[in-house]
Amino acid sequence: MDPTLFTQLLISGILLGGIYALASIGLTLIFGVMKIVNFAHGEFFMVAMYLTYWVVHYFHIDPYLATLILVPVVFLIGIVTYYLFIRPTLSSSVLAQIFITVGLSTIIQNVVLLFWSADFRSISLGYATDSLVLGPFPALHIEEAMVSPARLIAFGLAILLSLAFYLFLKLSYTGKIIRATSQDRSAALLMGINTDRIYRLTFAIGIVLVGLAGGLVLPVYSVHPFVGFDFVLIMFVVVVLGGMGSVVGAMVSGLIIGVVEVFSSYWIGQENKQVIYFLVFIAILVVRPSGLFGLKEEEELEHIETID
Amino acid sequence: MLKVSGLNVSYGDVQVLFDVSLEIRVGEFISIVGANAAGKSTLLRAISGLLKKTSGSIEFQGKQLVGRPPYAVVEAGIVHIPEGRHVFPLLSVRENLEVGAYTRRKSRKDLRRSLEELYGLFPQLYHHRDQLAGSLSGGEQQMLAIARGLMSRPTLLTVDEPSLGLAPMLVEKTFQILEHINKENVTVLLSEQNVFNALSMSDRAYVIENGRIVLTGAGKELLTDEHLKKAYLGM
Amino acid sequence: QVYGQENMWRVGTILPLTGPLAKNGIKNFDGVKIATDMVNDQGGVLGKKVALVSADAPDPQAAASEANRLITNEKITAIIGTQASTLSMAATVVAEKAKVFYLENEGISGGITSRGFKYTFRTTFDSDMMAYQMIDFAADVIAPKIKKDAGSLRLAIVQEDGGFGTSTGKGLTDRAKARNLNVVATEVYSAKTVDLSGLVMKLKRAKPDIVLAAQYINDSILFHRQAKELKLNTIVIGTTAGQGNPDFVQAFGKDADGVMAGGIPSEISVQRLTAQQKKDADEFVRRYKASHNGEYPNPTSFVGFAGAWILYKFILPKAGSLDPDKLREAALGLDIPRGKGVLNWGVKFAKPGEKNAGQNVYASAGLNQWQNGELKLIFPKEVASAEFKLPR
Amino acid sequence: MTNGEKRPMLEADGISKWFGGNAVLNDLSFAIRPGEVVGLIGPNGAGKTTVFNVISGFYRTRTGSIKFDGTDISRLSPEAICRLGLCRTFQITRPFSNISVTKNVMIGALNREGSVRKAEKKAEEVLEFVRLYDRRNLLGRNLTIADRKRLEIARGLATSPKLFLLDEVMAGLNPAEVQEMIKLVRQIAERGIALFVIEHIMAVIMGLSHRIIVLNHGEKIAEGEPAQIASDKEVIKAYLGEEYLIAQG
Amino acid sequence: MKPLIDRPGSRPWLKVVPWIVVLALCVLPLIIRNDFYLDALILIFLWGAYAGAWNILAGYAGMMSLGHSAFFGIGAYTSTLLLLRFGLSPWIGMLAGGLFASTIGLILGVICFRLRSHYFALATLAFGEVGYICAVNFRSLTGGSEGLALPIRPDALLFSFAGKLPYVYIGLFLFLAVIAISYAIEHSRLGYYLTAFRENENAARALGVRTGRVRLIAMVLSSFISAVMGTFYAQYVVFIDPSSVMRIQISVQVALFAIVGGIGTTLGPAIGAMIFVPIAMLLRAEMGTSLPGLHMIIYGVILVLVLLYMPQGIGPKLKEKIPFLRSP
Ligand SMILES: Nc1ncnc2c1ncn2[C@@H]1O[C@H](COP(=O)(O)OP(=O)(O)OP(=O)(O)O)[C@@H](O)[C@H]1O
Ligand SMILES: Nc1ncnc2c1ncn2[C@@H]1O[C@H](COP(=O)(O)OP(=O)(O)OP(=O)(O)O)[C@@H](O)[C@H]1O
Ligand SMILES: [Mg+2]
Ligand SMILES: [Mg+2]
Repeated sequence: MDPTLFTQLLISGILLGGIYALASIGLTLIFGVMKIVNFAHGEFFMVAMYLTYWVVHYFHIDPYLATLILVPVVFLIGIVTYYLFIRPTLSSSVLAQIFITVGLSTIIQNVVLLFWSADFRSISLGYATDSLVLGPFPALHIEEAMVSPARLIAFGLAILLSLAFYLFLKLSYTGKIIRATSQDRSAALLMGINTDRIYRLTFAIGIVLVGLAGGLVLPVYSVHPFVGFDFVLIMFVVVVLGGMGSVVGAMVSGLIIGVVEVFSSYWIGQENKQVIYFLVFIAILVVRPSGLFGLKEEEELEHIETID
Repeated sequence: MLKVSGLNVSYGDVQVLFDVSLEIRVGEFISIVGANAAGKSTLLRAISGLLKKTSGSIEFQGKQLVGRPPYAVVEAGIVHIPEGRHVFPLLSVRENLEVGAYTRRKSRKDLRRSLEELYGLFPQLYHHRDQLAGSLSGGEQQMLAIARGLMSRPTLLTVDEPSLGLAPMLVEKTFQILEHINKENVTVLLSEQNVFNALSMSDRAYVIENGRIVLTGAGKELLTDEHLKKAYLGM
Repeated sequence: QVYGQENMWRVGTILPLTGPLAKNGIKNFDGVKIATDMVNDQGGVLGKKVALVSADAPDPQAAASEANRLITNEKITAIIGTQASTLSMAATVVAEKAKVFYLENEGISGGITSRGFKYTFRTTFDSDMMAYQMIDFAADVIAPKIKKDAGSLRLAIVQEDGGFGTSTGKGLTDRAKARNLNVVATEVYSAKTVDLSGLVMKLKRAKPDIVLAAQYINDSILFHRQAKELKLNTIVIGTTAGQGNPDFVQAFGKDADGVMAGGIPSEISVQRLTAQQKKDADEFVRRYKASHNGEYPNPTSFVGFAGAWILYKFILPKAGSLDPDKLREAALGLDIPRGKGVLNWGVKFAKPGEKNAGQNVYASAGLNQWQNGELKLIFPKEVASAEFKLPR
Repeated sequence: MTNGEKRPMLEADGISKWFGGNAVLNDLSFAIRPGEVVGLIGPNGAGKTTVFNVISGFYRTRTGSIKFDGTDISRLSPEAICRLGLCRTFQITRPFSNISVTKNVMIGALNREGSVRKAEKKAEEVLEFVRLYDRRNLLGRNLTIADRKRLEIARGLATSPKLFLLDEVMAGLNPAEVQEMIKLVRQIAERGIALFVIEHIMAVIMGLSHRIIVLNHGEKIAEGEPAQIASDKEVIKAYLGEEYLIAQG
Repeated sequence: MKPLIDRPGSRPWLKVVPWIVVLALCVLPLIIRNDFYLDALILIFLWGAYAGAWNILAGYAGMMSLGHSAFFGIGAYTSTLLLLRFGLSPWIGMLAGGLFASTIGLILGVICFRLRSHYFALATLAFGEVGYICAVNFRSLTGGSEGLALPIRPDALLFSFAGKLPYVYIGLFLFLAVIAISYAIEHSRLGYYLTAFRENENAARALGVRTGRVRLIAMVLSSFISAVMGTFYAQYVVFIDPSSVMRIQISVQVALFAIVGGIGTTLGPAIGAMIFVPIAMLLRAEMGTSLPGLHMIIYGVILVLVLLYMPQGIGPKLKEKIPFLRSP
């Protein structure tokens, strides 16, 4: 394959993967700690895009700045959602939980439709969307390669956030508490941990993370009430592939999915690319249900629980 | 120190504890014995705040505990070691212990000191400190569960069937440790099926039957009680 | 939901007002509503005002169900719809079975009028008409401007894989083949995708002079963004469903200039209209702007308006009643020359037995181009309001 | 079947099991004869439950063979092994939580019975036998530990096993309840069902077993009659502890 | 709190109640005679039966599929294509579609043999999407997104009727048939085995239940019936396209009906469809166009409330609240 083309596809794939990873970190956290499959996750992504859009629209500030300003608002949304919809279902069956989030997603989509109409809104941000041209690199036979700053920013933040989160969960005391709660809720209660607070915190952080993702991709995508749905399936693929609860897994599998998607859309055809990654997804699930980066020990220990 | 009076507990519509009252003084070693399903675990769980449908009064050092969430109970100084160990399987032994010190998380130094103390008490745990708790043997997990409970320096430790499923050697060991802890001024409330061992160690014991306290007395005395011999010791 | 009282002409509408198609469904409905208000303000039809009984049809099953409800419960005998072809396909079947007059005003799939239905009429052009014009424009107008002859022109076709893209893409391909044009790439993708970089790179490699794109709004914005990111510089003819939408210019501002959109004529070209028609057209634009923050009407609102207008101004007065058979006869009897109807169109429906029975054969697509942030009608020549400008 | 009396019904020959890099069972061999009650003891983590998991088909042995009634079962699935007449209970009881006790047992009984109705009858018989009949309408999850253990036994019995593996069915019972359970186990043995029993309560295992196998670190460290085992130095060191010796006097 | 006791009841006179209900259902369409309400009935039967099929797998076997639209779509496309290409009667096409779907279901079941709970749900979700994409992309076969229009030539042999009544009765038949099948399963060896598998797979295996086989049987049955309902849909609406028979939303909706009605019970899915199909239709009709999205918001809120307050479903809740209904 022609090195220029190859490089470009690789760059595009990695940058796309960065966006996927960024969008999925929050989901994997909620998934991993609370064992809740949040089908409304895409809608929070959408709401964050809207909020950023409106702030940019009315106050004419930079979208990246707007995204940061919005963190407390999104956090609050997370808390409110937790109290209204998540906390009452913590002890319900998996099914009831899933379908409450399905209902929630219907509600959010249509409330947004009602208030903000079905128009497709986007911002144009010169500096972030004019590509940087790298090259040529004659030694590598690469003529030129384009990098979109907006995507680069999203990618960089994805890496930063997932690393920071990994370290937070691994090393910090709160991280340990979160992990402990995710493994055995009643034991955590007995250690004097206010698990309700941990769940609330986890859920809200998850929503903030997806909110950040929504704001950061606004220069790249347009927002409409149903945009969440375009992303949510990919988020699930990324999360399961990476291993539920593994932020680093989400990062790496986001990149894998991004690269696979771009290359397969070039070679096999844009219309079939989803088939490819869904099949890859099913295959990996079947071969390794704990995901690529789910702890191997985790798989084995789970086994102990199911067979003495 | 702990005063339970008129405690009623239900699961759903089914009442399990009826008007239970008991009293524990500082430094005592108390056992609760009774048949299966008598309500021993329920009593301990009610004290630790895990159960919702609870009425009556549980007073601990003058504070009313009924209706308070489990974490408040732990903060008050009561730690419950549940039946079935419940260690955090994917945390290392050390991390398990650190989480155990949650109520005293503010002071790093304190935490390290408790950790060292407990490693001294449980050398095996020190040996396995970086291993995932889920991969420990049953006995070791039981040790860990007890050690983890002690990390928050409780004034009252309630223990539910610590000897369940342990090999004879470990059963001995577990009881020795409980005795040792008690000597270090931790009040112990123990629920055990291993009635003989439990009673011979206890200062006092309560016998619970069908959710009611039917008998109480000094541990050694109860060992010779005819009814008890028949019902629980199978003699 | 009923707007109006007893003793009115009760006309049904079926449009997607929720779900992913809501954007255009709502805009189309806005057009229909304005037409209704205008006709009522002018004294109604034959002295009786028009009442709209509207229904929401987010998906085909809902479309069929709602058609059913309108016909059975609301006793509706004339329905205007449906914006999307697949919804139309399901709703028209119900109407046909019940012998109810059905006026399609935006669904462009050929399938709608190829089933030999007796009560289904389409006021707008079909996908072939639109696609043919896009190809013809490329070959006949653009090629000379870029100093190429039609034979050496390199065309690429990009289509989303929904009903809209598929039928339009088919038309584009057929026409290119018929005219012996050189199609260097045909790319199909899902409108729900969030990445088109592979597709853009493929196009870039194919080095087309002109890209013909059958896309919706969201994906057209994505496509142009990624084309810009990856520096694919080419002339693009999209459609009014995508590139011609106001949201498109919102996203790109000045960068939209030069992009073309085939399909619904973006302006009502007034030269050939009678004074009354001019007044009506201006009135429509005025009312639309008044209710939409001063925006110029969205193309899809145009066709919504046009469909309703044809019913109110031409068919209903002639039929004198909402009896489906009378409406049908009135419709079949119409022959309004091109340029004298609405939207520069004439009205003449293909007769039963003819190919595409019920299709308005005088409808025609137009080609629009963004110029200085406005969508100008540049083709066909007779109705154009601006000259084609070669994009930089 | 005079000949069959002596021929072992279960023969494990050189079985081993690894998890990751650790051998949990290492080249273990033993046999059980029809009608026999064999005890299996050893420290926590010695591999006792793993032995059951291997025999009953939940784990595959890496090496060696397991023969049951002459057929090699080392590659068979748990369900196939159960159908051959080898059934096990679980150390951590696994009742079917949301259905009644009777239905729990019926699922075992359906294995042998032609119809649901017959299975129900059999289930009731078995429930009476294990003295759970008066709880037959409770949901599985509402049973107490002791009753769950009985339910485990009842379900297993309903499959009409020839060899029954009991994994710590007395753990968590008080001495009086243990006595009752022992009675039940004896009755099962009297029905001619061979038993392979894991238990930590020495009095129980000594009283019940004809023969005891002692496991440590996945290896057999002793095998023999109860009295022999109780005085075996190595067993005392690895399992019973010095105190036991003192307690025994 | 679920009832503590699962008691096989004994009130013989209650046995007639189901038959009275069936009779009422048979007579009802003759009284209604309004196409809109008949349409509603047909959709209730359609969704009720389809949800029943889903319930066989998800409710009894505990394998929550979120890709059931694929089977529905396979049924719709198979019979339609056989009709359009070879003039084969959809009555036969219905069986063919069922067989095809159950083959695919079997294969899927074998592939996903290790997956449980969330993982199975997500794998089937992906599978459903693959089905959708295939239907869109195999344009030469399926007509892609433009869909396939079925001829409307009333002919009983071709499963095509002028009025709604025949569809009502066919729907009713299928609806009752699925309930009967569910009832039969529940009271058969298969039902016990499925329950055992759902409750605890290893315990079931230890008791000799061939869980692998049992699970596949549920998969096959469930996909077969789903496909049959797909054919019914195609014949009734006479237009199919990937978005109307293969969409993810269909999988979600069918699961939803079963769950709000009461998953794992004989009548739950039917109850769910009986309550929620009319609610959705009424909301859309009454406030579909007053404010865009309002009816969906209300629908969503109702759904969430039901799940918050009756997580085990409406059916079981009714049973609990109305003593009369207990133990049929
Ligand atoms: N979560 C629960 N839901 C409903 N009932 C319960 C629950 N936990 C316990 N019970 C019931 O409460 C009663 C007392 O149980 P408890 O566990 O307190 O007994 P116990 O004395 O600890 O017995 P054991 O020796 O078996 O541990 C029993 O009848 C039991 O079935
Ligand atoms: N699935 C598994 N994965 C990894 N290790 C395992 C697994 N199952 C068992 N083990 C390990 O194998 C060893 C033997 O376990 P096993 O359950 O057989 O012990 P046991 O003799 O039954 O102990 P106990 O008396 O405590 O029940 C233990 O160290 C255990 O941690
Ligand atoms: Mg207990
Ligand atoms: Mg064991």
